[in-house]
Amino acid sequence: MDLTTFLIQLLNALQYGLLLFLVASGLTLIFGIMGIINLAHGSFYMMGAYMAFALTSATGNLFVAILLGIVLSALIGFLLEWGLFSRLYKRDHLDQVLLTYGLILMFEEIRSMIVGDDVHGVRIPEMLSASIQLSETLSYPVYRLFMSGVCIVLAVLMYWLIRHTRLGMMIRAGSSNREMVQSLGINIDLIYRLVFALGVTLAAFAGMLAAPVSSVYPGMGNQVLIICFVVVVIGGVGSVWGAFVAALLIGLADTFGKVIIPDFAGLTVYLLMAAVLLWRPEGIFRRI
Amino acid sequence: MGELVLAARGLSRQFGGLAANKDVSLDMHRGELHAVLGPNGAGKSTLINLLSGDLPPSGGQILYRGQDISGWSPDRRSRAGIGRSYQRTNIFPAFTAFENCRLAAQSRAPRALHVFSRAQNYDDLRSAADRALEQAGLAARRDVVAATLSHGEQRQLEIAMVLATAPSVLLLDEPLAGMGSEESQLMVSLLQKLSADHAILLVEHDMDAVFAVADVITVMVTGQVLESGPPDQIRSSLAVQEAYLGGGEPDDE
Amino acid sequence: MSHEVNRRQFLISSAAVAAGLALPSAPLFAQGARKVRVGLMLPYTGTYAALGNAITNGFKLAVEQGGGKLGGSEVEYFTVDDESDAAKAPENANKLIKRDNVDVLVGTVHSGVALAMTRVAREAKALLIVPNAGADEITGPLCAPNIFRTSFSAWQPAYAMGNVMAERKHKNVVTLSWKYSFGEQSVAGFKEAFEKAGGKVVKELYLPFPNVEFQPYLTEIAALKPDAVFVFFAGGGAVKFVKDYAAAGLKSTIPLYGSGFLTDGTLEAQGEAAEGLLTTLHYADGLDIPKDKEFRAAYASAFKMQPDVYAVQGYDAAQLFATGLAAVKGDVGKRDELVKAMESATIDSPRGKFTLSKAHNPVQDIYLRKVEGKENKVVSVAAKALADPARGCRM
Amino acid sequence: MSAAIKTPRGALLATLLVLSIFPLFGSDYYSELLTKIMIMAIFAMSLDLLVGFTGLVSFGHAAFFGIAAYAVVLVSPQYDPSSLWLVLPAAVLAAAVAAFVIGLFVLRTKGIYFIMVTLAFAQMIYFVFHDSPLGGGSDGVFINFKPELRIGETQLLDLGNAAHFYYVVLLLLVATYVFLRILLRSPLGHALAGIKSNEHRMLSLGFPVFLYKLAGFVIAGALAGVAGFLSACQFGFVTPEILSWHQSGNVLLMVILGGMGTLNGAAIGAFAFVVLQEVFSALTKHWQFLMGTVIVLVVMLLPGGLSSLTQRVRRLLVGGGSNG
Repeated sequence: MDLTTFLIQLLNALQYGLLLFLVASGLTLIFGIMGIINLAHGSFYMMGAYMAFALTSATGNLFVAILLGIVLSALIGFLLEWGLFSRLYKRDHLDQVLLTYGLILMFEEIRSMIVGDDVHGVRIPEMLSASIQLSETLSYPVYRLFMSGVCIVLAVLMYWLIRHTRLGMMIRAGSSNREMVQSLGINIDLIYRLVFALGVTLAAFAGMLAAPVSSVYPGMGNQVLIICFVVVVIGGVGSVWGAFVAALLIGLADTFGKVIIPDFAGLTVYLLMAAVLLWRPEGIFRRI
Repeated sequence: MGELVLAARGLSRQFGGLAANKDVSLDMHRGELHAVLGPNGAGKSTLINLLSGDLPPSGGQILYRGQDISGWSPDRRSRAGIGRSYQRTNIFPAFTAFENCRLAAQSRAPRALHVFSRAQNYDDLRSAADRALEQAGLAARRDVVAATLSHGEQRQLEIAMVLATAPSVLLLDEPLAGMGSEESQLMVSLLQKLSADHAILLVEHDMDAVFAVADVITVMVTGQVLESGPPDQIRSSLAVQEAYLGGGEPDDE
Repeated sequence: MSHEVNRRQFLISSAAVAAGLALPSAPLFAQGARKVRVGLMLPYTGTYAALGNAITNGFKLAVEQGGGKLGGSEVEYFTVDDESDAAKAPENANKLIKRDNVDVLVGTVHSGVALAMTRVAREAKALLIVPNAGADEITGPLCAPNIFRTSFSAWQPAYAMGNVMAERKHKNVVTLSWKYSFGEQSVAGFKEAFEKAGGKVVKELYLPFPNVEFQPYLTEIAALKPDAVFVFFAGGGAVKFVKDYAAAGLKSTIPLYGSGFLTDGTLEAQGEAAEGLLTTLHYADGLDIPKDKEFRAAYASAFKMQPDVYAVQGYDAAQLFATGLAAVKGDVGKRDELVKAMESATIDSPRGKFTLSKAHNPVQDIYLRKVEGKENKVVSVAAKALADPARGCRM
Repeated sequence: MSAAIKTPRGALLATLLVLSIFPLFGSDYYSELLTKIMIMAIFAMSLDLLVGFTGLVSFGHAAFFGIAAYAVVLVSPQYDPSSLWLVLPAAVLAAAVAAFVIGLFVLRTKGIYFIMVTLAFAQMIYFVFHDSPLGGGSDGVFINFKPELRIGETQLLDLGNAAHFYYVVLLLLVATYVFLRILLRSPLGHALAGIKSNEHRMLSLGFPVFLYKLAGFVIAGALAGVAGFLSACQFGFVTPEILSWHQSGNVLLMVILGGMGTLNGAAIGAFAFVVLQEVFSALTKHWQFLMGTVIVLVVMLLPGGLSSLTQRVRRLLVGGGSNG
């Protein structure tokens, strides 16, 4: 592998890792703060992608579609928390896992009933459709760089939100002790509702952002779900920073795994996971 | 004085930047009841947790019969003979009082591989459990589900479970908390009886009880040992009076 | 409706299970002349749901055109959603064979599921018509008198493409596909023809199925700088690959060729990224075949959408079975005669007339197609009456 | 101890009776369906040992089921039937060893994290079989000849024979049930119950909790292996999908659906789950929507699972006099 190729592969790894972080960040937030393992996270990603498709077709503009989609998915998250999850906090984790398991099946079929089972594409907006020449044969689409940029901006925003805002403080407090926060007169129910809506929105947003590149197709949510779980497991419980590091590590392992040991390409990510867990059973970072 | 069983040497434990225990040393002898006094936040519970292995120390040593056990896990310490009770009742709520103690006794004779025999059929465990219940004054409540016992009875069960493991060292974290006066009385006399052939560490707020039963008292303030000695010495210590006894009533918790 | 009967019968039978009762294995609702029982085991949920529906539509269109009859017999349908889940395949196939006592089993899309169905059908001696799955084994080592296929083998379009690319003076080629048997068989078929014609496969790249993170492979292809690239992908993966390939700027420098379904049912999603791509398959748009025009018109009016290759395969599955049924006048008990009629049939397919090989795979023309707008326009016949070598078939 | 679960002897015996005479009267298809249900019941009971009795919510139990199934494939010769004496122990041992190794990793975590790590590890095993040529990759692999039981020259049992197979499964189901019942009354069983109730206290009482949990994990894995072995034998076909996370989710669902920590509930759950699938998939193309709805409803409205339903109904009929 010459240096140019190596650098391009590094870029590929980073780009994949950043997108992975964006998808997984919502999962790790909900997981860390509310203690819910949200198996339906992939479904929200799928939902976002389909929203991007349907709303772009309707409005003709991806950015408008994304804005509408954000509002819609936040609303969906809010309603789900209010209607279902908020009634389960006193129960075992298991019940929440199963609830989200049931939701996966429902969402997938609702998708089939509303949009059908065809594969669809979403157009890249005109202003981002150019490419940058990297080597004599290979160029890099601007939209992919744009995606990475958005992921970085969101990572910074989330870091700021959790570290430096009042909401972030409450979120951090809520994640450690629900009763204590409640006794301080903070409306923990509202915080949970917001966090859940935020998690759903992040997943859906990732789906919308990726839709022009990945296209939309049935079952796409299941594919991202498991890899997101690996991100969270490696990164550590509910740690956004951990998810960031883990996603980049996975991006590297996956990309270079495919190039260097193609016969075991599917396994490299899991070998990485096993190695991390051997070293730290609870992931690299344990808290937000 | 009996043999030195358990000793702390320069034990410390930090939480973040906060020193919960700092350079704590104390000795526990067989046949001696060693009480630890101190205001809330003095680090008494941390000390017990360090000794029992629930918390790993940040520094210092714990010697059990001359052997450094600072790195041992709680279960290993327990099997070696260091039993502890908890400040907050820590039992198996769905089991009967008897089963709580029978299970505790089973820990001495791990029969994990005896998959095909009934747990209830081991006479040695049954008698150990019954003996412990008897000692703690719970024999009459033997077959009551623990969750439905009164608070005081649950405290008694807490002690009975430790006794069922036949320990040589007892680390008791406020065993009298929440007990009625009659139950307290019973517990105090039990402690006196036990202290004959055990090494006991007692963290307790009930001053009267402490001065009545303790052979040695250690007073802790802000994670450090202020003074240690027989009850009379402590009672007359100016330092203790200033820092603690004189400074008004100690906190309840 | 037939579906209704299926359901009623099922509910009764499940009640029987609950009560621990015996269930007569003869059909409960047979009245008058015996209906032919057709078991459709296809994906109706999941990634391949659209394909399952197209095949079902194609099959039913053929029946409708026969006045609600197939080869002169009334038809009763039994459907099972195979979910493209191979783990459930033997059980689902058994459901149709043993529970519903179907006379013919039609399915399916996913090769892994189809292989399992083939095993079950061989064991149970049930008549099976495969309307899509292209795994070579089905009409290779697993061939049997009761196993038929109306689609293609992985080998066929890939082999044809090997010749096409050699003719187009490509010398060094890189291949890329998912790492599963269908992909590997496609690459093997391609390689066989291409290297026989003097070309060289420089590198065979595989990525785990159904992974769609293609970027590292595109980078590697760009570094290898072959004359051309040959790939096999389908469905959502095909869409993403074609778009990624174009976005990486490779399309203009290293021509991309594909076998099979790279551009089928996916053109709307692929957009201009697919424009001009060359692929080989046994069906194409713009065929100058009267049967095709008639079929397309009928399909469009019946289902309010355009047919695709999957619909054609379903349609032909019905036609093939109809030939057999007509020969035995609906008496499916005469299995030998039925099979004989089927294997010697000439199917008047929208793709052009085809016959069956000894291993029961279509001997058919493979078309070279070029993407123009939303169509895979036929360019030429890449291979005339191409027969699968049926390696390993002892029949 | 929570031995307050009263085993309805009569109901158990009646079920056993029905199961043992069913093939004499039922059609082939329903006998096979019942065989499958019994296999899933073994699988669900093995998980119940972890979830219901030890408090370990494993979301990766299908891994052991699948590993045993693949062991059958790898041990079976290509052109001859294998010996039951060899294959069954090999499959169970493979599952147990895998459970031991994975247990060393996952049992170091607790609670919600345990759920995730088991899921991730099972997925890792899934990819081992999915992406390596070991077991036919993503296409799966077939067993040409099913195992048989021979003594000398006489063939006693042929698992390729549906009737033989049915009774082997029934026998193993009963054996698993009895074994688990005995286990739960043993010192180990009591220790596991203690761990479920209060793991921290078990530790301070001197139980090497990790080892006990590992023992439970390995036993549950081995029993899942029994189910996996049977599953491989039933259809003679093994694909990576049998150890996918959906399978882990489904078996967890069976345990919950039936009511966990009762053993009988796991079996009831397996039955209900398979029958629901049968009924729904015959009703509509969008049957998974119905399945999802049922799951959501059970979770929201029926926390104790189906077996709590009988108690609820009874309480309703009796008039709330007893307090469960």
